[in-house]
Amino acid sequence: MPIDVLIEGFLFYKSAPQKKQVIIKLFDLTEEDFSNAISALKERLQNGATRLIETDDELRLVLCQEMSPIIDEMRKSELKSDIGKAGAETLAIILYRGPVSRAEIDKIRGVNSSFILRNLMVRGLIERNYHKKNAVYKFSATTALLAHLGITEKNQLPDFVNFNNIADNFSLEIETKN
Amino acid sequence: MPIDVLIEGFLFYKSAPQKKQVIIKLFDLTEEDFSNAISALKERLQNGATRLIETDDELRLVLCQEMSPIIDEMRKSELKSDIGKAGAETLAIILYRGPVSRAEIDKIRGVNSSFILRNLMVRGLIERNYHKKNAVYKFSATTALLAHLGITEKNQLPDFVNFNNIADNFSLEIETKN
Amino acid sequence: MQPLSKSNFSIKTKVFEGPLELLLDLVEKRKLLINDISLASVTDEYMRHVSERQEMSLPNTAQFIALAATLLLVKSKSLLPVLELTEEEETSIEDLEERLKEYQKVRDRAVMLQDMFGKNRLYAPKFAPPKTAVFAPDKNCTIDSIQKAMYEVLTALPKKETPAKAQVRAVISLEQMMKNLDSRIARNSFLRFSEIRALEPERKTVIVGFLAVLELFKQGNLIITQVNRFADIEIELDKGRTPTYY
Repeated sequence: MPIDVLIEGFLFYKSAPQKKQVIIKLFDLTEEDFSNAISALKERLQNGATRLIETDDELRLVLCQEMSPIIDEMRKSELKSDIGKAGAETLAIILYRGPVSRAEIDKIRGVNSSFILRNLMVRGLIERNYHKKNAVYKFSATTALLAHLGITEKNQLPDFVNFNNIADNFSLEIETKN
Repeated sequence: MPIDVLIEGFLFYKSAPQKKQVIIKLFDLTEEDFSNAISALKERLQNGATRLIETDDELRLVLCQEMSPIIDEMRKSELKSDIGKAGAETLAIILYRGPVSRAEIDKIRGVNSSFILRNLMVRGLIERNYHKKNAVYKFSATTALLAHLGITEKNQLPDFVNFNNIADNFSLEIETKN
Repeated sequence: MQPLSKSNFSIKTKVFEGPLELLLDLVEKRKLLINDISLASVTDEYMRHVSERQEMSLPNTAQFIALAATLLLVKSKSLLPVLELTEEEETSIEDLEERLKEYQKVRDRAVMLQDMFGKNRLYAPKFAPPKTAVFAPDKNCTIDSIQKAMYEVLTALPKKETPAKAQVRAVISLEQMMKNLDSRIARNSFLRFSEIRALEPERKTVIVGFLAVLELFKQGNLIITQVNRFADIEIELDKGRTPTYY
């Protein structure tokens, strides 16, 4: 595979700035191969929607300038739009059961929640923290959300014990079934 | 800006599957402009590291297949995924005959599929949509399913065209009977 | 039939999730095409599997039994070509063949999919959480809506399945019927089919009864007389031989 494609793919996958030295080592490149590939990539991307940003020590794939006004507009309307029924359900599970892993949210809802979780994170309603013990990310409500709801702890939520009992029983059942 | 660049930029920004209908509305496109842009985009991306996955109603930007071993290597700690026999059968029906209702899936497999369907939804491989016309829920493949199979469109499945020709008679029979 | 212990069963027999899977396995094991002849030839073995399932109360037994009824129709037709089937029965046989062919195609595709799955993944970009999230609640972010949403989630949880026990008991196995018949004939040494019929309210059980008679006849345990078509069938024990089972 051409080196410029390799680098583009790596940056696309990571969707965050990457150190040049990391890339050079990862793909075992000479300085020359690397800088040729960077030029080729910049050149090729001109026809598309993404551009390569190069700093002294980093590379990053970003959207082209011309898209900025459109994206700004979109971001605004996204934040104004409703989180919807799926969003409300996911938020409820995180409030009542948080910190809770995506796997458990998915099991309770019966569908995959990854994109909804992202949306709730972008809106500052939930946050995720890495739990070393189980090596998973767990989601919980942000303090801003709790303040907005007017509670300080999750057990102040209505039907807190009852709802959690039902969910616990279900998790147990699923566990034994699998 | 060319429509294919606009769509690419939108998908890159969203970094998640997007409904075709949403894109058409957002950029105020005719069906024809849209499908031309999709073809142009697929064509242009061939030289780079990304590909466009297209399901019946969604689009998503992903990495090309050639990058797969490299990313596999980077994520090697993660478990290899398996779908099991029942899962594979259910996916086969949904991929080759979808969108299909649960009743149709049950009839073809000869067993109740609700447990396995829930499982596949939790994994994000299939999704359930309400079809107003027949007043039933139907299951269809997600971009994640195609991505896991290493294909960008359903018709890249082995024997895809052939299967559907024969299956048509069968589906008629089910419908007249129910 | 040999009594099978549980451990024996799991070693010797594949565990089949559904009836079509079992039926297809039986047909393919004999390298046969799917048609009425092959279906008739695997009926006995199919019935044996089903009665084992019943004894072990495995899941989906009701579905296995439902299909057994159609298979028994296929078998009776092959044993007794003059047997007239209703239009509904004919359709159910054709339907079974169609379904089995369709299932075969699906199963073959499934094997391919299982092989492809996860091998050459097209990776989506990793998710990078926003560094600076704006706080943007909507109308769903109130205690009331949250409580309501949680309530809806919990009421939509799948319910525990209760297997349909009654349906499972409804159809008696061929083997059981043969035993019953044999002891009744041994007691009376003469029986009319109409008598068997009168004792069995279920249509499916009548079919099983009829097949049991044919099966015992084939094994040479019975003498059967039918004076003319549609007349009652007279069944006598063949005293010349000792009854034997397979």
